[in-house]
Amino acid sequence: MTTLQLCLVISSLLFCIGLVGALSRSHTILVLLGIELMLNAANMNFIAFWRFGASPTAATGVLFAIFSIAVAAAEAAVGLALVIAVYRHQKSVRLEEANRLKG
Amino acid sequence: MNLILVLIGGLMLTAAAVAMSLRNIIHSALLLIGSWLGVSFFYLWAGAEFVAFAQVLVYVGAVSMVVLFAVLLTRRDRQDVVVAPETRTRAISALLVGGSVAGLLVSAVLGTPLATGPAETPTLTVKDLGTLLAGPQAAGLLIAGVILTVALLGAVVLAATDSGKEDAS
Amino acid sequence: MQNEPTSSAPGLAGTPANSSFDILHSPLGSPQQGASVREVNDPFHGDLLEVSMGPHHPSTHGVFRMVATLDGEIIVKLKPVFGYLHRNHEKLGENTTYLASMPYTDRLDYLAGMTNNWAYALAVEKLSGQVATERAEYVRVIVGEMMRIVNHCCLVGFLFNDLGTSFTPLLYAFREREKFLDLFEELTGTRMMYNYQRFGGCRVDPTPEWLAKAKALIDGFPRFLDEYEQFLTGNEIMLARTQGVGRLSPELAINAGITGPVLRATGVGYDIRKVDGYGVYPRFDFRVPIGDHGDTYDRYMMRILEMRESVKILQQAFRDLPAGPIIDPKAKNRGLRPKAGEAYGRIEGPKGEIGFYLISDGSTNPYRYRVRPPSFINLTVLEDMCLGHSVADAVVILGSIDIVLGEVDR
Amino acid sequence: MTATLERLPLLVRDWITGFFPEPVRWLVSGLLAIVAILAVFGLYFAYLTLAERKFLGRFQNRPGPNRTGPFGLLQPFADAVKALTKEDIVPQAADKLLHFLAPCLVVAFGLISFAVIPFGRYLIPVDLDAAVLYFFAAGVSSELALFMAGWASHNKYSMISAMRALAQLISYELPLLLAVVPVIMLSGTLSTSKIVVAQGGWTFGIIPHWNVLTPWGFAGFFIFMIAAVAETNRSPFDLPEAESELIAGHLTEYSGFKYALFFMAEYFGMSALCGLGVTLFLGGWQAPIDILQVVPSYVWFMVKLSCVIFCLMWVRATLLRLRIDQLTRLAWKFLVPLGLINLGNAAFWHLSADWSGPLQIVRWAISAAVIVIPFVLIGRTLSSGLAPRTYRYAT
Repeated sequence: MTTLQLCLVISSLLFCIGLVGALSRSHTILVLLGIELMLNAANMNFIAFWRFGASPTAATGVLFAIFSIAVAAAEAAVGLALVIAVYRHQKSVRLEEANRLKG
Repeated sequence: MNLILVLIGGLMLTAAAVAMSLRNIIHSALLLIGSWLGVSFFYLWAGAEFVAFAQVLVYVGAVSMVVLFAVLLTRRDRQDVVVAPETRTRAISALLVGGSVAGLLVSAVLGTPLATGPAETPTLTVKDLGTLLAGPQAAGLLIAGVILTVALLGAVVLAATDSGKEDAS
Repeated sequence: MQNEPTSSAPGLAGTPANSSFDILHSPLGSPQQGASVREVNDPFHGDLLEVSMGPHHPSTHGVFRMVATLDGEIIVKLKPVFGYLHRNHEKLGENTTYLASMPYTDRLDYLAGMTNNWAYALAVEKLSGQVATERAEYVRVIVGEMMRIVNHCCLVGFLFNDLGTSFTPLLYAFREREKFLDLFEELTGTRMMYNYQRFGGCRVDPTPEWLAKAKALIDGFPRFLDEYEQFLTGNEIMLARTQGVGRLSPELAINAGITGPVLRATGVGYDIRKVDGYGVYPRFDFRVPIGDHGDTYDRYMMRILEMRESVKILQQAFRDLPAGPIIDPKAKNRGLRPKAGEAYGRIEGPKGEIGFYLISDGSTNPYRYRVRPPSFINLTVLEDMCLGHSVADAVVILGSIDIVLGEVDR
Repeated sequence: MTATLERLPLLVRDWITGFFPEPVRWLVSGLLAIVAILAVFGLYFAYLTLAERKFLGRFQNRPGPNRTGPFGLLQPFADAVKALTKEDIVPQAADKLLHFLAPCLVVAFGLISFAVIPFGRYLIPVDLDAAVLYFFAAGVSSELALFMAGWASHNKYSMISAMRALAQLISYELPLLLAVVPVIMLSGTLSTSKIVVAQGGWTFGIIPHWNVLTPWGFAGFFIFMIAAVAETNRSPFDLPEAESELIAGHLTEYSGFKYALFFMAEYFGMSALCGLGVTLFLGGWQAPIDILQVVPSYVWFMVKLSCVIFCLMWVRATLLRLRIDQLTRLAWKFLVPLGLINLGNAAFWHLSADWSGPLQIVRWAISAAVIVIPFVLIGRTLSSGLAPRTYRYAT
């Protein structure tokens, strides 16, 4: 197993932990955190390929990771604002109960 | 070399797995911050200094704060941060899906012959990154800026109290 | 200008007895209690947090407790709880002779013992028909106005401490207060528990040296005030923290029986020194400052301006102090048996109207002895002033009312 | 002689590492740096507490601690003994693990920020390429520890304090970063050592080229210091532990040594942030006048650091505490807009770098106007409606 493959295995496992979390939990914030984990796992791949990939001189991997972190920040802000808005209407943070679009 | 990687990976994965199975959300969030720190250690190990610090700044400094705030704002009393356990069917099915995806991904990674480059760390200074971001990638930078601004505005609009309507609901 | 009193009547959330009953039977923060509060106050959205501020909280000026219900940091309900320092003062007064009650009155408002003495002496003098000598009346004005300055120094210093300074303004104010306390010690023998007034006069005559020292101190005092105001009155954080905070409407203030600087800050020009004209006050030229907004800033400024007026009164008193006996030689203090009847003596204390109501049945002890404590009555509007403000403001508002728990609980 | 003094710490390090075989020398020298920081700043912290108490005492017309040792010089050690021997009380309902972790983490985060501060010409523990970013990454974590402390105590005051700590962090991180960005922009680097080098040199041998002596640098330093006071939770922004409102905030349920750790962390954080301020704006270890370079650079750094910290003590002795809404309003409506304007100002300064002669005066005037006018205007709107009043007298 090369180092690159080891990196990729770790990131895949992290992705799956995030996936299991997002699927199994019903607390909205935990689901969001699971999705954040999956995003992080994807980011790890960019860096891993940049570091061990075929052409490390191209900084695309790092740049992509930076953009992806920026987007993740935006996603977290909007997601949690949504959680608060939903909570205000439904008085609950359980996903199953947030099944109406109309408050 | 790989030992360090395995250690970092182990820390990160354990923290994430435990976080996802805990019932106390505050503990979950704090453990996840540990996991994010693990990811930034990985970046440091891989030589991507800037990304590592950006990761800490954004995830530990900003996202975690917003998460903790959201947890505190969406609870009625202290006991509320301990959530009820999920149903068994749900947990089992999620584990099955996650396990199968994991198996699929790992076997795919191990089965694919991946081209690897030179062993030494590629040098990428902050200055290089800045030149890249301001030059060839300027469009991306601008778009990211616009996305962040829009997200900020959207978040404010979503979370702001509409005091007028509140009495009706 | 004024906000309307929101919910509870000025009569206030429960007598002390009721409040303590509530505390004993509902452990704070228990889910049931929280739930009931939420139901009671459901017009407020969001989740409420009930915080018990006190009895051992650094900013409650003693063992006072506020049960505050918070929405975020905003107070939606506040219940003052008194009684932790109850000493049975009034019952003691009924079981001791008239003179023996005099030292106890020092312990009411222990930051302003002299004015308590004076009000009590006035009540007994009315009851027994005695009159203080001319010189004693002037000395009473001197020590009373000095007491007012001492009390206001304390208040202003503690108010700034509540506003979050690290003791600096407090210690500046206390430096001045120490000088006055030294003078009081020289005159009466104690720094805070004076036992100075007697029926028909005062206990000891101030020496000319004492008077010279006191006059020098008073002449220098405006300089301290100028310095203090220059540093603090115009400070932007001070303005932002106090202006518009804790407004009290004149209607509510009058209905609730508020007196003293807290009342005058709302714009009501009621000062017993002018209204009753007790003692020799009509002979002095002084003004009564009044505020327009009734907020914390006005209450602070009332104290500062009153200190300046006190200085004016004191200078006139030193100038006009007549010679003569300090106490009427025929005055009866020991074994005093006033004729059956009743009397109410009140003066304008530093905190408001301090009054003593006495009923005599002809024996050596009063049949009924009742105190009208300004701190306690001013405290009754605390909730109305605090509603809609944050926890930080509640502390400041409480500080600006100027309470002394010895007087609130008696 | 001067050169020897300047290199003295390095010589000592080389002498000690000389006892060890070649392969572990890097490890030993790294450990030495850690030990040196712990020792120097541990002692500095101890005497900072004494100095603060002494200064506060002088500001308040009292002598301050003077009973332990000559002039109270042994007071910090007496305090340490007292803190160590006190009973450690953990509330029964507390989240025991977090309650224990919080003080440890807060000190750890406070200490790791020291790694990138250049203490002298040759004294920088780790010369990172992205040092400024590292510093902020380390700094944001400490507020998280405050949240943990507040949450774990299971006390309502601590809970409110934890919320305040978060709100304060989110509000003041932005102006802090905005104040730093112009420096990075004009130095063209994120490395703290290079930023200090870029501020070297003197005009006529007496006017140093420090960032604080330019209009944008002065404004940046001003914003930076206000935000730094808020970041380190010091008066007048000490809302998380506001003793007159929240008793001691997140510290309410801490006692003994854990309390001392928080105290230590506060001073470490303050030293580190002020150290960064000195590095970015006050020329770091550079001497103020050319001929004063005979004094070793690390001495200059510590002198400047102590001066800045003294100013913070002065502020603490003087000002009132803000309310939480006023605090966040100050950040979002005053410091952030000013920081953004200052960013543009720095860009102008950069673009007009080759102006000379009378144009130099024009450059200064424009740059000063760009920052002073918004300062006055925004300041006026913020404090509108607030003014000392005149009073009537009853007739």
